[in-house]
Amino acid sequence: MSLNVENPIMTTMPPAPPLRLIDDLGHTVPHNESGGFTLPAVGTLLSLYRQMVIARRFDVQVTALTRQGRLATYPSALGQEACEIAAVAALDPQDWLFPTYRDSIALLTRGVEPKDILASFRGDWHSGYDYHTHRIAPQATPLATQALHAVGLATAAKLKRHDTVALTLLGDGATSEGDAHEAFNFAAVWQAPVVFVVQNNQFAISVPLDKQMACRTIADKAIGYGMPGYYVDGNDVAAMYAVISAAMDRARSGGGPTLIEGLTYRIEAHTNSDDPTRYRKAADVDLWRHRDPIERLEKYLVAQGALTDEVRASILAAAEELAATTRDCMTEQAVVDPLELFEHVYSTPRTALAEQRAFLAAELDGDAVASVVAREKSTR
Amino acid sequence: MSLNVENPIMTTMPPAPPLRLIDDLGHTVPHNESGGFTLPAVGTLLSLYRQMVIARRFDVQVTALTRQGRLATYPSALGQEACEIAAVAALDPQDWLFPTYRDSIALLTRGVEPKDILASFRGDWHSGYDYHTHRIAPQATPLATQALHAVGLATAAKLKRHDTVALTLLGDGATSEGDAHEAFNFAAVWQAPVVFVVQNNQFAISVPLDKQMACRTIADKAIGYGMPGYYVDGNDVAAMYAVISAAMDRARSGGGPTLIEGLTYRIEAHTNSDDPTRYRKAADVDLWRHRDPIERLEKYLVAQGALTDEVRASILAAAEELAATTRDCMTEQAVVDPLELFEHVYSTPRTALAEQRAFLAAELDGDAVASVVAREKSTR
Amino acid sequence: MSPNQPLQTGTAVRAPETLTMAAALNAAIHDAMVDDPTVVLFGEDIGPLGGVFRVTDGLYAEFGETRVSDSPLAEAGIVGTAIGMAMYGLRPVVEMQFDAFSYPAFQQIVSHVAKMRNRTRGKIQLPIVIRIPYAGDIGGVEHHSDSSEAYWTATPGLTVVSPSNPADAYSMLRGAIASDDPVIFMEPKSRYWSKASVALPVQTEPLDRAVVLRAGTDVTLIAYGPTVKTALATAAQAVTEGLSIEVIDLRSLSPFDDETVGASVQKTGRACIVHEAAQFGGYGAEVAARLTERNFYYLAAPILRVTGFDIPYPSPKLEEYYLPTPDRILAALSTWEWS
Amino acid sequence: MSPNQPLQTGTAVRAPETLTMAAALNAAIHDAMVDDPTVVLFGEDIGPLGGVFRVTDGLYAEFGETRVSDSPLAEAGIVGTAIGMAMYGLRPVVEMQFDAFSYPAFQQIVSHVAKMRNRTRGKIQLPIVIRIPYAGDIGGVEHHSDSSEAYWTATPGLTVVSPSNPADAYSMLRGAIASDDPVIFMEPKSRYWSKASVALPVQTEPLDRAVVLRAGTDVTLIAYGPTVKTALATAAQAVTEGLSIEVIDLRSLSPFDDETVGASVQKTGRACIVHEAAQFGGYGAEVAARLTERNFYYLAAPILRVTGFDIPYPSPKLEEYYLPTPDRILAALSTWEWS
Ligand SMILES: Cc1ncc(C[n+]2csc(CCOP(=O)(O)OP(=O)(O)O)c2C)c(N)n1
Ligand SMILES: Cc1ncc(C[n+]2csc(CCOP(=O)(O)OP(=O)(O)O)c2C)c(N)n1
Ligand SMILES: [Mg+2]
Ligand SMILES: [Mg+2]
Repeated sequence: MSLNVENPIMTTMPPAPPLRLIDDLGHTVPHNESGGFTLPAVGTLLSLYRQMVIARRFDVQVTALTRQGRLATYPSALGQEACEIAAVAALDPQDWLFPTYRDSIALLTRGVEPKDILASFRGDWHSGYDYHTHRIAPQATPLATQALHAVGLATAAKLKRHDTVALTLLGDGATSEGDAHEAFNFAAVWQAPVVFVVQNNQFAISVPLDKQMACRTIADKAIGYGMPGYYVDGNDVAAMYAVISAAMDRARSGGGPTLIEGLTYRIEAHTNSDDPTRYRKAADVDLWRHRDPIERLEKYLVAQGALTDEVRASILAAAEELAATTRDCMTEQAVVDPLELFEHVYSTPRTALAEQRAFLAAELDGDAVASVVAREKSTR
Repeated sequence: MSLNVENPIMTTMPPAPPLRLIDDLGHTVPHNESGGFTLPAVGTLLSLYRQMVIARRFDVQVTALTRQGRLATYPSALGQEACEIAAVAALDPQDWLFPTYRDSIALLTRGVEPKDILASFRGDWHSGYDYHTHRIAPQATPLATQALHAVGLATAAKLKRHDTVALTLLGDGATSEGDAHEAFNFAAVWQAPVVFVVQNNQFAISVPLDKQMACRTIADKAIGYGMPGYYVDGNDVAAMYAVISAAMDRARSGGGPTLIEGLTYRIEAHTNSDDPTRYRKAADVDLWRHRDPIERLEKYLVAQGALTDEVRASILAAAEELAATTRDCMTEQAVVDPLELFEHVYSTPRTALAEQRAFLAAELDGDAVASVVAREKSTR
Repeated sequence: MSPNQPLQTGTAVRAPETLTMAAALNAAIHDAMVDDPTVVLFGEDIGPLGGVFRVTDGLYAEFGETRVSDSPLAEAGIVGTAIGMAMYGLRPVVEMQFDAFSYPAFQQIVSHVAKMRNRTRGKIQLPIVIRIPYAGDIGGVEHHSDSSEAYWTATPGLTVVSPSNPADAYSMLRGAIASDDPVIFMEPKSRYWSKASVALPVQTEPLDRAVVLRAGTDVTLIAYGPTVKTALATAAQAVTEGLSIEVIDLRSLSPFDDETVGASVQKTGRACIVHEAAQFGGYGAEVAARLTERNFYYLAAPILRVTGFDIPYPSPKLEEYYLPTPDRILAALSTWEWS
Repeated sequence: MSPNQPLQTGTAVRAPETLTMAAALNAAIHDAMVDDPTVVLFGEDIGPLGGVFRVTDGLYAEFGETRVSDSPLAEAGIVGTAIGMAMYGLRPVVEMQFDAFSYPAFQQIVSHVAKMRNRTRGKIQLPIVIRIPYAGDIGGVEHHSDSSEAYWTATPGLTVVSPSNPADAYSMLRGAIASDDPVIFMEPKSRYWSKASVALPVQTEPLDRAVVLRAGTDVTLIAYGPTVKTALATAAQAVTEGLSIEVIDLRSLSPFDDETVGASVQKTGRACIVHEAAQFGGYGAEVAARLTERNFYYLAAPILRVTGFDIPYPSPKLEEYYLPTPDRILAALSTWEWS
């Protein structure tokens, strides 16, 4: 039964196709299928293309480094470049991004250097970039928790009458967490200038979408909060960019939050320690490889004459240069001072931590016993 | 903009009237306004009326006792009888009810004795009835937590191929908690035989609905989980009963969960320690007093000739008898043995608790010191 | 305990008046909001109602919706959004309605509030105050009388404090709001209506210090929040038995003031810690363990813990059997070998 | 430690084989499911994937979707629904993927799992096992190495256990599943791949008992889960220094086996507890406090705690500086006055 607003009974809604502007074959879709959104200018699309190519090169490089055991872990976003890059491209400098562990290429695209992105994955420290310069929160590991932080920051910006918008990235699985619900609801009630972009890559580690939720689309969830929701082809960077940009504009002009679902696919394993052969077929992955977001846009841009061999070569050169930088930053030995462990827990020094720091310092000097004795004595 | 399923953009949906079968004036509504539901038989309605009148008498009596300081606290359901009684009436004996602190009259209606209901409110113990006989879980205090228990129990019944359905009562405020979201989602994904009845009494203590959520109706939230949702006039016991019964049937026959919103009003304060004059106008309360669920049905039943003076007198007599029983159970001195404190924490005895029990026993005998010494000695 | 100082702020100095702890907390928030426009409040029922304990009474009327607002009913949501606000330069003061209702916010508190500063190498600070009315003795139904302090004190990155009287309530809450670190501010429910004469704005001891409330020579009795009153009553009662008890109000649970408490224990050689929470794994374990570690050779007897039993907090009619009393404390002390 | 007994069940007895702890846990769940049709499993990725640590490997294939299922991704949801299932006669065994990801379920665990039996005067029992892979030393990124035991041991109503070797892993998990009370079953991640030769089904000491793993005369070294290996290594190393260390594996954190541990401490007069969690408010505080209370006059020196520092668990490159080592333990012991 379809939704009938006169009759207050709501049941499963009919399947709907995701909104798209450029289809799998690189053709633009008729206006009546595009949800009223306009295709971004070719220049914009070329820039998105460039960023996607560079991002993928980074992702592939880091995955390779991880396979070599040079990083503790790395969650790849291969295949999800359209969502990641569109989200970042839609941000203004004063906006804030709230990413997850999956969104390293979003960080890269917003200007974080490879060595700073990789600080956490190679185990130097829990997080390693400058949040305020880039206006990016630490990559969140506890699922959906960052969505609430985004709502809070957006609300603070609104209270201060700044035109800052917060955009947060979430996975399909993360929407099941209570924190996602609370974030959507607080945002809608407070009319917070925040945009939720759910990358529906159809898996939460091994758990497929139909074990995660029973609704028609994730975007439908927006109805229950009273905010607009968009179900978008997450491999169409043009559509993702157009829809996210519109949502950012709405948020900035006081129109409140938006929930955007980008339907995409996680081509790689969840992380290097995952074994996807246990839970999905190679054929499915292949199917989605053929819906590649970069190839699709490439076809369009080539057809438009915007992507010449020359331009492509320069993009590939930039990508290779970045890959080299990325490799280099793994060979440089990161300096990690064990005594820094005690530095940042509190803003004001605590005696007990100072004691423990002194203990470790002495131990590092090869004089653990002496240090313990010293501490014991000092406290008598 | 209204919901358009071709266009994947969803925005605020237009206001919808709640589903009802009998209106404020006691008239039945035209079939096309009733969402396709049929008015229950007069016999059923008379029985619901009787239960509502008795329930209200109980509620008024307990509120009076609380004002006299005889109970620690009591959250009244005055004005919400249609939701409470319809929910219980729709249960089969093998079904389970998961109520909150607000739902004492639901317990009463399902056969729990006043003294057992009041055990917790007068402070004897945290909860005081027989859960398995009545198939009622303990009244939940931490909001929305019981909704998950209901989903779990319903799922267990489904795994065991029993035809047990779980019904849980929730408040409007409670739907904001993460646990409500997780319960809705687990139920929908697992197709659990569970019915969620949200009593939207428009307040969470002092917080009105528009500070709680921004959606059109709470029933709309069902869309985001892929389950049916019904927005019902919660002061129309006929409609509540019809919709809940249909949902119970659907659940029992493998059709999965349903979310039902009953729009009602909390006439009394949140509890005896609340002061509603701080946050709402007396005029609003008066407005809702005029939409009384009992009076409405009374008008209908009188017009039908089903509620004669004789029947009414017998119902009132039963109500007075219950009120007397309720008063009496507060004069009987409940026996609360302090040593029972240690009895139920674990199924198997723990040495440390046995020691503590012995300590308290000696203290009660006026020999605390000796008991401590005894314990100290025994452990040397 | 050094004499109370007037607080150095723009806040007007008032004549001494008799204040409840609830009123002192209210004044602290009020004055902090006047002094610092970045202080914002939100939580369940803290607006027009003024909170179920009326701690935020009148603030909505005075400061308006922008700075004082009722939030949707979700504790993770409250703490999670407070984190985002703090990241953007606000100083949120949020309320968990009752101790047990802070548990839905546990992940946000433990995995983010406590760890954000460390994670970001100090680049992101979270000056958040999470107010938690805690403990029992108010005839509350289940979940309304938990003592949750051990969960927070076991979490590195948090500062955990609890006042026991109106002057400290004011001064410590102002200190907590002024702190650049997140503070779990535990308010003993049973003391909300306790009164004292205070001249506001008052500044008592620093936020991280314990105070000796009553000097004594034979035993150090250590308490905080709701049990300070019990400890003082015990000391008074002990006089008739010829026992001189020194009473310490910890005030700060994390950090623990080793210096003040250690000095007292070294003097008396005997100590007992009193709290409402269950004993097993309770905060008193840390107090006993670290005092023993650091002062073992001064101790004449083991440090005792007089606490709640190892059971869930009881229903109203039974809480009197659960709560530590002066008699129970004195009975415990009498089990020591007094050579 | 008494000799291991074969378990009395319908489970077939197998020849001794070399098993990892992960495989032993897997076998325990498997055998419990064979013996008792009410045992059901669910959680994140525990189905076809077999869990991120492969503890449920093969169970989905063998028992099917009805008894082994991937749940939606929500920990409160997992524990909350397990409660409802247990109320209806099932014995759910649920997994929290990593320790820090049990925090969203905190309210369901603390306010319901721990309290349901007490609340209902024993009328509703919750035979639930909540498996929590915990602690560090696996090079995990943030939130993947927390030691959360102190949160659970501070909660009356919970039983908290942690095995340190494959035989105990099997036996204790079967005991936990068979228990009518809820059990927090803490699995030391760094020991998942440790091996031993075990003949299944094995029954080791009862679930609530500590065991002396190595006899000694000078010091009692108390450990559990991941630090048992460290303690044994310390004892071995101490021999060369002429120090005889008795090593106790607690196995059960709550209840605490006062009898076994007390007897050892009365014998040696010196004790040290070792754990990975931060020291302040950690589980070791309870161990030190209660052992001192009950055995004060046997103690030659204060009970020491060698633990993680009072900081959030560090990133992979720094965890080696955080974790207790034999050297650090021996250094600590050498600070005692050895008269
Ligand atoms: C609260 C919480 N529970 C569990 C985990 C463990 N975990 C990490 S990623 C993941 C799957 C997330 O899936 P999804 O949200 O779809 O994001 P994706 O990894 O597909 O980008 C899980 C279960 C976690 N990080 N946080
Ligand atoms: C997790 C949790 N947070 C806070 C509370 C405190 N509290 C008790 S009732 C209530 C309002 C509930 O409103 P609603 O769900 O609409 O139910 P109603 O009382 O109106 O029936 C609050 C905030 C609680 N019981 N549990
Ligand atoms: Mg995903
Ligand atoms: Mg309500």
